[in-house]
Amino acid sequence: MKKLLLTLTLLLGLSATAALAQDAAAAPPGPTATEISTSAARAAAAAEVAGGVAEDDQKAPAYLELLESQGEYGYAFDFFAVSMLWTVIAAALVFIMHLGFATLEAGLTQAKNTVNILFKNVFIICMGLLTYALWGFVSHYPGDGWLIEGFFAFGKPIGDLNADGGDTFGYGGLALAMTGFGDFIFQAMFAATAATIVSGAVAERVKLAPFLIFSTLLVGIAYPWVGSWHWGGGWMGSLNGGNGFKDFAGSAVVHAFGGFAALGCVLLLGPRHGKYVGGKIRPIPGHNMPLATIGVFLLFLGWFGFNGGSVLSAAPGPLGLVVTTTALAAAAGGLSAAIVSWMFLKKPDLSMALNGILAGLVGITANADIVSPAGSIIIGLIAGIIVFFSVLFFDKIKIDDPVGAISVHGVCGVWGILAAALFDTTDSGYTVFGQLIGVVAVGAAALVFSLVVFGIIKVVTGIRVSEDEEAEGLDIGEHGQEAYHGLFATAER
Amino acid sequence: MKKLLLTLTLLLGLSATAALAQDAAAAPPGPTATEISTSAARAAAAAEVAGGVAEDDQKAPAYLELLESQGEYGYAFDFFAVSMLWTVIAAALVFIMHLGFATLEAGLTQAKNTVNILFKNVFIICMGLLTYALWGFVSHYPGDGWLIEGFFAFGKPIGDLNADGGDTFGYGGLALAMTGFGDFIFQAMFAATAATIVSGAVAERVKLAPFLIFSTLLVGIAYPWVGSWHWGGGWMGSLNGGNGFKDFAGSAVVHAFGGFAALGCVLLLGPRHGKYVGGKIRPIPGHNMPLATIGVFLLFLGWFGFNGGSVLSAAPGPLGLVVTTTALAAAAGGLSAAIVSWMFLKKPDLSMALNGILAGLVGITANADIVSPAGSIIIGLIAGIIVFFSVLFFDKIKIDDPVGAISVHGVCGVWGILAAALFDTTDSGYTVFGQLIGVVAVGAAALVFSLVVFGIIKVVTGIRVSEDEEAEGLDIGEHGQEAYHGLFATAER
Amino acid sequence: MKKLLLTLTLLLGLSATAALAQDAAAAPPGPTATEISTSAARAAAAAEVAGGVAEDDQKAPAYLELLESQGEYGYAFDFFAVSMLWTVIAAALVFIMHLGFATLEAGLTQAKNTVNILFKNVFIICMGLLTYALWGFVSHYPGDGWLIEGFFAFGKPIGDLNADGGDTFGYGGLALAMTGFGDFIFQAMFAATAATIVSGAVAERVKLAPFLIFSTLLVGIAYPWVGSWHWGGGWMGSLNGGNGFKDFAGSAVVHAFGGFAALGCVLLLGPRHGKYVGGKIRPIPGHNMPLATIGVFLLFLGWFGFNGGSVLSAAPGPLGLVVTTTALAAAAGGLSAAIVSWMFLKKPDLSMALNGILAGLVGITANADIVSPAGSIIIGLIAGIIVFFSVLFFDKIKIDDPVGAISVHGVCGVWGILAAALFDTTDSGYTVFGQLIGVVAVGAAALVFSLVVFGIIKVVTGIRVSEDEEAEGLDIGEHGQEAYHGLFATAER
Amino acid sequence: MKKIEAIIKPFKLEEVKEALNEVGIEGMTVTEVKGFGRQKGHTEIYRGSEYTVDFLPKLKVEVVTADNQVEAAVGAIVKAAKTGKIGDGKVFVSPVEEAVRIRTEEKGEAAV
Amino acid sequence: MKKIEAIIKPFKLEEVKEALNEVGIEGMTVTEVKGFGRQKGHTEIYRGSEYTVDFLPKLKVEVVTADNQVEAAVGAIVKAAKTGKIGDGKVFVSPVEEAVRIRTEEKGEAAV
Amino acid sequence: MKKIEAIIKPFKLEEVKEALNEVGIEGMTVTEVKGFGRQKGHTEIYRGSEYTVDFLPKLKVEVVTADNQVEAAVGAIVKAAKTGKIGDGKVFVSPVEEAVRIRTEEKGEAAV
Ligand SMILES: Nc1ncnc2c1ncn2[C@@H]1O[C@H](COP(=O)(O)OP(=O)(O)O)[C@@H](O)[C@H]1O
Ligand SMILES: Nc1ncnc2c1ncn2[C@@H]1O[C@H](COP(=O)(O)OP(=O)(O)O)[C@@H](O)[C@H]1O
Ligand SMILES: Nc1ncnc2c1ncn2[C@@H]1O[C@H](COP(=O)(O)OP(=O)(O)O)[C@@H](O)[C@H]1O
Repeated sequence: MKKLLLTLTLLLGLSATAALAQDAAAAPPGPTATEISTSAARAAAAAEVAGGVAEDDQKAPAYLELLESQGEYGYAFDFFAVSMLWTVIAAALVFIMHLGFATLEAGLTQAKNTVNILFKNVFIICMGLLTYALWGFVSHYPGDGWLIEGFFAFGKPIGDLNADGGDTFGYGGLALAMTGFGDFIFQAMFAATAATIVSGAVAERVKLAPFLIFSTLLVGIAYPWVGSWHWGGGWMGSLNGGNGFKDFAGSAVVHAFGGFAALGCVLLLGPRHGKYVGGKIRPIPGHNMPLATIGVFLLFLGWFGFNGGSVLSAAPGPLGLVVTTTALAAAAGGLSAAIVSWMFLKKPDLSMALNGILAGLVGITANADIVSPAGSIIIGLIAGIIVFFSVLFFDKIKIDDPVGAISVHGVCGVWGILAAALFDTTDSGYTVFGQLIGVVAVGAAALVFSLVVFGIIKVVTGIRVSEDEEAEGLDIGEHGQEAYHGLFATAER
Repeated sequence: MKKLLLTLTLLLGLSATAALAQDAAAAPPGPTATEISTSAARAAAAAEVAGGVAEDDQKAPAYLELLESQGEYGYAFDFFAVSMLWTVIAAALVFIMHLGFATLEAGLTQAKNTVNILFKNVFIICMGLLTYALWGFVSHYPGDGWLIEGFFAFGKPIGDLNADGGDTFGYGGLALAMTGFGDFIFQAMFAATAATIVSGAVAERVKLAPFLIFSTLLVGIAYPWVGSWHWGGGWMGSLNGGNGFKDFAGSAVVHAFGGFAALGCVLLLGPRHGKYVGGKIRPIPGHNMPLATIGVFLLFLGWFGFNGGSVLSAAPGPLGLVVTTTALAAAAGGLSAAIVSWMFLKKPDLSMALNGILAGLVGITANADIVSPAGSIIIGLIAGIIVFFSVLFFDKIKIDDPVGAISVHGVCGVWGILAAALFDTTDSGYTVFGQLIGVVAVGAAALVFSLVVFGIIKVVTGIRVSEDEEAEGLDIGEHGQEAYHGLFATAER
Repeated sequence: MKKLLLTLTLLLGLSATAALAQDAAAAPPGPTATEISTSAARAAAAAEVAGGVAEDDQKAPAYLELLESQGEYGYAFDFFAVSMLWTVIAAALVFIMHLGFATLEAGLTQAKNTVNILFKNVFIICMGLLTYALWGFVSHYPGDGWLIEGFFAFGKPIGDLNADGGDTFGYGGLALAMTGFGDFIFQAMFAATAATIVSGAVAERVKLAPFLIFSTLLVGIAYPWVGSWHWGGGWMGSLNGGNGFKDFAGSAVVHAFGGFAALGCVLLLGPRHGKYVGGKIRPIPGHNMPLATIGVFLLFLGWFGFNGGSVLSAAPGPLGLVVTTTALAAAAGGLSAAIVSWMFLKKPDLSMALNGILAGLVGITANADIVSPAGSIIIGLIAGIIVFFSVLFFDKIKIDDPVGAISVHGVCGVWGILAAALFDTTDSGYTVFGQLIGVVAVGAAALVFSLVVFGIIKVVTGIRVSEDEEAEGLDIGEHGQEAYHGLFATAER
Repeated sequence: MKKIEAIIKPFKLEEVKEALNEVGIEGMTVTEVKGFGRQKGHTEIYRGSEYTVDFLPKLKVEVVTADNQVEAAVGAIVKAAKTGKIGDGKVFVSPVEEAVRIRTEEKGEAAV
Repeated sequence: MKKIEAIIKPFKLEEVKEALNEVGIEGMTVTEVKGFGRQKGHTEIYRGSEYTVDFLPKLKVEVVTADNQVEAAVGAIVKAAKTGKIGDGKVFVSPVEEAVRIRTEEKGEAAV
Repeated sequence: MKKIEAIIKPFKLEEVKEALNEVGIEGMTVTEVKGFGRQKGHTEIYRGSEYTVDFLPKLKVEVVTADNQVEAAVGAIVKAAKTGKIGDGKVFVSPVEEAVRIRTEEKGEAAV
C-alpha cells in the first residue's frame, strides 16, 4: 500500500514539474496558440447546448446576429463578461457541493468512521482538481486530438488558457461564453463529483489507501474518458438519429457514471458487518442528522451552479428556466419521498425526504433546459418515489449502500435521461431508446471500470479493512484520529 | 390526520397534472402570451422600487433614456442579462436562508426534537416552492386579475414564463430587469420564509401533521394574499398619502407576517411543559450552539440576496447602498444585543448576540435602500436592544417562543417599518402613521389567519402532542427516528 | 474590565451619533463631493492591479481604449454593472469566511470553550464592520489625506459613497470598477479577517473582555494603518525598484498581518495548561472534526471571493486565471500536507490536510494573478509542506497555537509573498529582496503592535483566565452558557 | 452506610433531587444510562427500514448515605419518581463499607 | 440478591442481551464507560503530534438478580462476551440488600 | 475483594490513573457522571434568562481489587485527586463477592 502511495506521489510530482517546465518554456516569449483549441469537436459540443438556447430564443436572433457580425466582438464584451462571471460563480457553487457530500456522508454513517469519510472527501476534491489540470481536461475535451476517434484521447497538463487573450468569444463562441480558465475550473469542479459519489457507497469498510488509488484513477482517467463521448464531442453525438444524446448537465455522464461505479465497488466489497443478519435487514442509523441535512441543503444550493452553470452562458431565458425546473424537481422529489415513506412506514422519514430531494435533482439534471415547470414537478415526484423503492430494493438484495448513492445517482440518473425524451417540450427528436443506449453505455463503462480496476486492487492489496477494525471504527484504524472528543478527552490529557 | 394528509397529497397531485395538461396544450404551437402579464399593477409595483433608484441616479438619466428609446433594447441586453443573473444568484442566497433557519431552530431546541425540526424545514421549502408554482405566484402578483380589487386574487399554476422570449425588458421593464422565471424563482424562495418563521416558534410541542397542513395553507394561500396588498399592487399603494407603503424587501410582508402568524399559533398552543413553573421562567437551553451560530451566519449571508436581490436589477448605485446598510445594521444589532445582555445579565450571551444580528437584519429590511450608513447603524443598534427586551417580555407573559421568532421577526419587523419613515433620506413622504397602518394590517391579518385556521385545526384534530411524547421527544414520537446515534447505536445493532 | 468595556461602548455610540449628524448635514441638500475621493493614491493602487490585467489583455486594448474614450461611459455601463455585482457577491463570499473561521476554530478546540470561540467570532465580524465604517475605510485608503505621507492617516466615518451617482467608472476608473459602497463593503469584509486569525491562536485561555478590546483596536486601527502602506498607496509603492510591492489579495497585509499579530499575543499569553508537560507535547485534540472540516470548505469557498474579488472588476481574463490558480494551490496544499503527514506520522492526518488547504490558499493569495497553473500547483505543494513543519516547529518551541494560525497565516503568508517574486510570469520586476522587505515590515508592525497593546492590557487588566476557569472551560466562566446540552439538560430543568 | 442506586425516567430527575433534599440528603451522583426491561422499546425507521430499539434512556441516581437514612431516602425516591406507568424504574440498596471525602479525608458517615 | 456488573466490548452488547434473555433475565441497565487495563491503548495523531489513548470504549451491563440466578447469568455473559482477545472485560458480583420496583413498590426479588 | 468507587474532578483523571498504577493497580473503569453536593452549581444564562445548574461534571473511577490493596488504592486516589477545594469528590468502598475475567474465565483475585 505504502509503495503504491509513494509511486502515486512521485508521479504527481513529476507531472507537476513537467507541466511547469512546459509552461516555463511556452509562456514568456509571447502568447502561443492556446493549448485547448476551440476545435470542431468542442464547437459541436457547444452547439448542442446552444441548440436548447436558440430554440427558446427565437425572438432574439437579431441581437445574436448582431453580436456575431461584429468582427471585434466589441459591444458583446459585456455579455461575455457576465457569462464568464456566472461560470466562475457556478464553479464556486459546484465546489460547495463537495462540502455537501462530505457532511451528508458523514451524517449518514457512524461516528466512529467520520474522520475517514471527511478525509476521503478532502482528498478527492484536492486530487480531482489536480488530475483534471494535469490530464483530465484535455482528455475530456480532446478537440481533434482523439487517439481513437470519438472514443478515447490522451490527456496532458493544461497550459496558458488565456493565450487567446481571455476576453472574447474566441474561445468557445456564443454558446460557450467563457474563457478557457472559466471552462476549466467549472469542469474541474464537476470532475471530482463522480468519485465522491462512490465514496459514500463504500463507506465504513473500505481500506483507505486502495480506495484513494481507485478514486484517483476514476476521477483522473475514467471520468474524462467516458465524459468525452458526450461533452467532448465523441460518438454519442450520433445517438437519437443524429440529434445527439441529451444529457444537459450530467444525469448520465456525472451521476449515473458515479452511481454505477459505486455499484461495482460495493459488489466487490460486500455489505458492512451486521447489516444483514439471518436474512433480516438491520439498519445502521447515521450518527448525525443535522449534518446530513446540512449536506442536502448545500447540495441543493450547489445545483443552482451545477445546472444553472451548464447553460454555459448567462443567457437569461434558459437560465431562468433551468433554475426554476431544478428547484421545482428538487421540491417535488423531497415531498414525494416523504409522503411515500409516510404511507408505507407509518411515519415520515427525514432520511428519505433528504434522499428524495437529491433524487429530484439528479432526475432533472439531464433535461432542465427542455422541460416545462409542470414537467419538472412530475419528474421530481417520480424521482422521489423511485428513490424510495430503489433504496428498499438494494437493501433487499443485500447491496449495502450506506448513503443510498446507487439509488440516488445511478437509478435516478437513468430516470433523468429517460425523462429527457418523455418530457421534452422542444421537439428535438430525443427517443427513449436513443437515450437508453447512451445511459447504458455510460453505466456499463463505469461498472466495468470499477469491477476491473477495483478488482485488480482487491487481488493485489485487498480493499476491505479487518473485521476488528470495522468494529472499532476506521477513524482509529486508518487515521489514528477521532472525530469527536468530549469531556473525557479533556480530562485525560 | 392521516386523512387530511392524503387529501392534501391528492390535491397536490391533481393540480400538478392539471398544470401539465394546460402547459402541454399551451406550449408547442408557438409562444403564446405570457401567463403573468406585465400588468399595470406590476409595473406600478416595479415603479415604486425604481423610484428609489432614480433618486440616487440623477446623474445618469441620459443612459437610462437611451435604453428606453431603443425599440429593440439591443444594447441594453447586457444590463438585462446581468440583472437577471443577479436575480438568480439572489434566489440561491435566499434559498440558503432555509438551511439557516433549519440549523438555527435545531440548535436552539433540544436534541430530542431535532429530526422533527429538520423535517419541518425540509417540508416547508419543498411545499412552499410547489404551492408557489401552483397557486401563490399568480395570486401574489395578480396584475389586473383581482377578484376583489386591490385585496384578493385567485392563484393558478404558472405557465411558460419565457413566452415573451425571456430575453428583454419586456417582462418587467427597467425596474424589474429579469425574466418571468427569474421573478418567479426569487419570489418563491421568499414565500417559504414566512412559514419557516412559525416553525421555530411552535417547536418542541406541535403535532406534525396539523402543523404541516397549517403551514401549507400559510405559505400557499395567506402569504401571497397578504403580500399582494403591497407587492402585488394592491390597496397599500394608497398609504402614506399616496406615496405608498414603504417595505423594501419585506420587514412587514415577510417578517412581521411570519412573526405575527407565529404569535397566533403560540397563543393557541401554549408553552412547553416545564418552561414556566410556579411563576418562574425555566430556560430550556438549545442543544447545540455551533448549529445555531451556523444558522445565523447563513441567514446573514442569505440576506445579501434577500435585500440585495430586492433591488430587482443589478443597478450598481442602489445595490451597493443596500448591501452596505444591510451589513451594518446586522453588525450593529449583534453588537448592541451582546452589550445589553452583558450589562443586564453580567455575562455576554451568545444566544442573544445571535438574535441581535437577526434583529438588525429584519430592522433594515424595510428601508435598506433609503437610509444612510449612519442611519443603518442606528436602526441596527436599536433593533438589538428591542430584541433583548422583547424576548424578556414575551417570556414574562408566558408566551413561549423557543427561538425568539416573534421578537425577531414580529417586533423588529414593525421597527423596520417605522424606521423607514424615521430614517428616510429621500424625502419620499413616508409617515410613521402611514407605515403603522400598513404593518398593523399585515400583522393583524397574519394573527387572525393563524387564530382562525390553526384554531379550527385544533378543534378538529388537535395541535399538540401528548405530554408523554413531549417528554420523550418528538423525534421518536412523530418520526421514529433519532438525530444522533453514538457508541450505543453502534453497539446495539 | 467592565469599565473599559463601557468606555468602548460609549465611544462607539458617540462616533455613530457623530456620523449621523455629519451625514444628516451633508446628505439632503444635494450630492456633495464623494467623501472618498478617487485620489491620485487610489488611482495608483488601482493601476497596480490594472497592471496585471493589462499585461494579460494585450489583445484587447482597442476595446479598453474605446471605453475610455467615451466621455459618458455610456456603453461601458454594463461592464461596470457586472463588475460591481461581482464585487458585492465577492463580499458575500468573504463574509462567509467568517463562518468558516468560527467553525474551524470551534472544531479544533475543546467543547468547553465553544461558546467562547463562537462569541468572539460573532463579535469580531460585527465590531469589524462598524469600526471599518466609522474609521477604518478612510484610514485604509487615505487618498491624499495622509497625516504622515505614505505612512499614516486618520480615519473618519464614511459618508454617502454614492455621492458621485454610484453608476459610472468615475469612482475608481476601469481598474476599480465598482461604486464607493461596493468598494467599502468588500474591504470591510476583509478587515475583520485579521482579528479573527488572532482569535484562533489565543483560544481556550484568553480573557474575553481584554481580547475584545485588543481585537477592536487591531481591526479598527492597526489593520487599516498597515494596509494603507500597500493598498492605500503608501510607501510600499516604492519597493521592488519602484515596481511596487506585490501582494495581490493580501498574503502580507491580511494574512501575515494576522499571523504575526497572533504570534505576539501567544508570546504574551503562554501555552494552554497541560499542553507542554515535562518537555513533552501533549496534543489537545479538537472536539469536533466535522465542524473543522465545514470551516475549511467554507474558507475555500470564500477564497473565490477573496482572491477573485481582488481582481476589482469582472475582467474575464484575470478572473478565470485567479480562480484557477487559487483552487489548484488549495488542492495542492491539502494533498501535500496529507502526504507529508502520512509519511512522517504513518497515518494520514485529517487535521493536517485541512491546514494544508488553507496553507495553499494563503500561499497563492499574494500572486494568484501572475502565476501559471503549474506555478500555482507548486506554490501549493510547498505551502502544504511548510505548514506541516511549521506546526511541528512552533509546538517544539512551545508556542501554543490551537488552530495553527501562526503557521497557516503567518508563515505561509511570507511564503506567498516570496512566491510572487519566484513564480511571476509577467516579468514585473518583483525581487525576493523587495518582497521580503515588505512582508517583514508588515509582520514586524503586527508583532510590535500586539506586543505593545496586548502587553499594556496585560499589565492593566490581565489577559488570561484563572487556571480553574481554564480547567472548567471558558464557556461557563466567561459566558455562563454551554455549547451542548444533552439528555441531561432536558432532564434537569 | 448504604448505597442507593435508582434507575429513573430522565424527566423525573428534578423531582427526585428535590425529594432527596427534603429528607436531608444533599449529595448524589447521576449517570446517563440505557435501560432494558418490561417496558418495551419502540420501532424506529431509517432510510426505509424498520428496527426495534430496546434500550431506553434512563438516569441512574446514586446516593451513599447512613443506614438510618436509607428508608427515608428510598421512600422519597419512589414517591418522586413514580408515574405509575411501566418503565418507572428500580431502586437497589447495597452495602458500603467505607467512604472518604477527598477534600478533608474525613471518613465514614461524616464523609457523605 | 446480587448485582452483576459486566464490562464488555461495545459490539458484544446485543449478544450479551440475548444470552441473558435466554437464561430468563429480562431487565438490565447499560452505561457507556471507558476502560483501562491490560489491553493497551492505541496511538493517535493530531496536527502532527502523536499521543497515547489509554482509555478504550467499553459498555457496562448491570443486572440485579436473585441469588440462584447469578451463576447462570454470569455464565451466559461470559460465554456471549468472549472473543478470546485481550480486553474482553470482567464480570463482578456484589451483594444487594434490597430492591424496589418504583411503579408498584414491590420489594425484593419480585422487584427485579 | 472490594470495589472502590471514586467521584473525582474531571481534570484529575490522569493523576489518579498514574497514582493507581504506582500502587500496582492496572485496571479501572471510568464513567462520565454529574455530581450534586455541597459544591454549589453556577448560574447560567440563556436567551436573557438566568437559571441554576446544580449538577457538575465529574468522573467516576471504579476499581475492583484485592482486600489487601484497598487501603493503598484509596490513599493513592485521595492524594492524587485532592485540590483542597470544595467538590473534590468522594471515595466509596464496597464488597465484591466474585470477579471473572471474561477472556480466560479466571475467577477471584486473579481476575482483577
Ligand atoms: N434486573 C434488573 N437489573 C438492573 N436494572 C434493571 C433490572 N430490571 C429493570 N432494570 C432497569 O429498570 C428499568 C425499568 O424497568 P422495566 O422492567 O422496564 O419497568 P418497571 O420498572 O416499571 O418494572 C429498565 O429500563 C432498566 O434500566
Ligand atoms: N481492577 C479492575 N477494576 C475495574 N475494572 C477493571 C479492572 N480491570 C479491568 N477492568 C475493566 O476491564 C476491561 C478489560 O480489562 P483488560 O485488562 O484490558 O483485559 P482483559 O479483560 O482481557 O484482562 C478494562 O478496560 C476495564 O474497563
Ligand atoms: N451522598 C453522596 N452519594 C453519592 N455521591 C455523592 C454524595 N455526596 C457527594 N457526592 C458526589 O461527590 C461530589 C462532590 O461532593 P461535594 O459535596 O460537592 O464536595 P466535597 O466532596 O468537597 O464535599 C458530588 O458532586 C457528588 O458527585
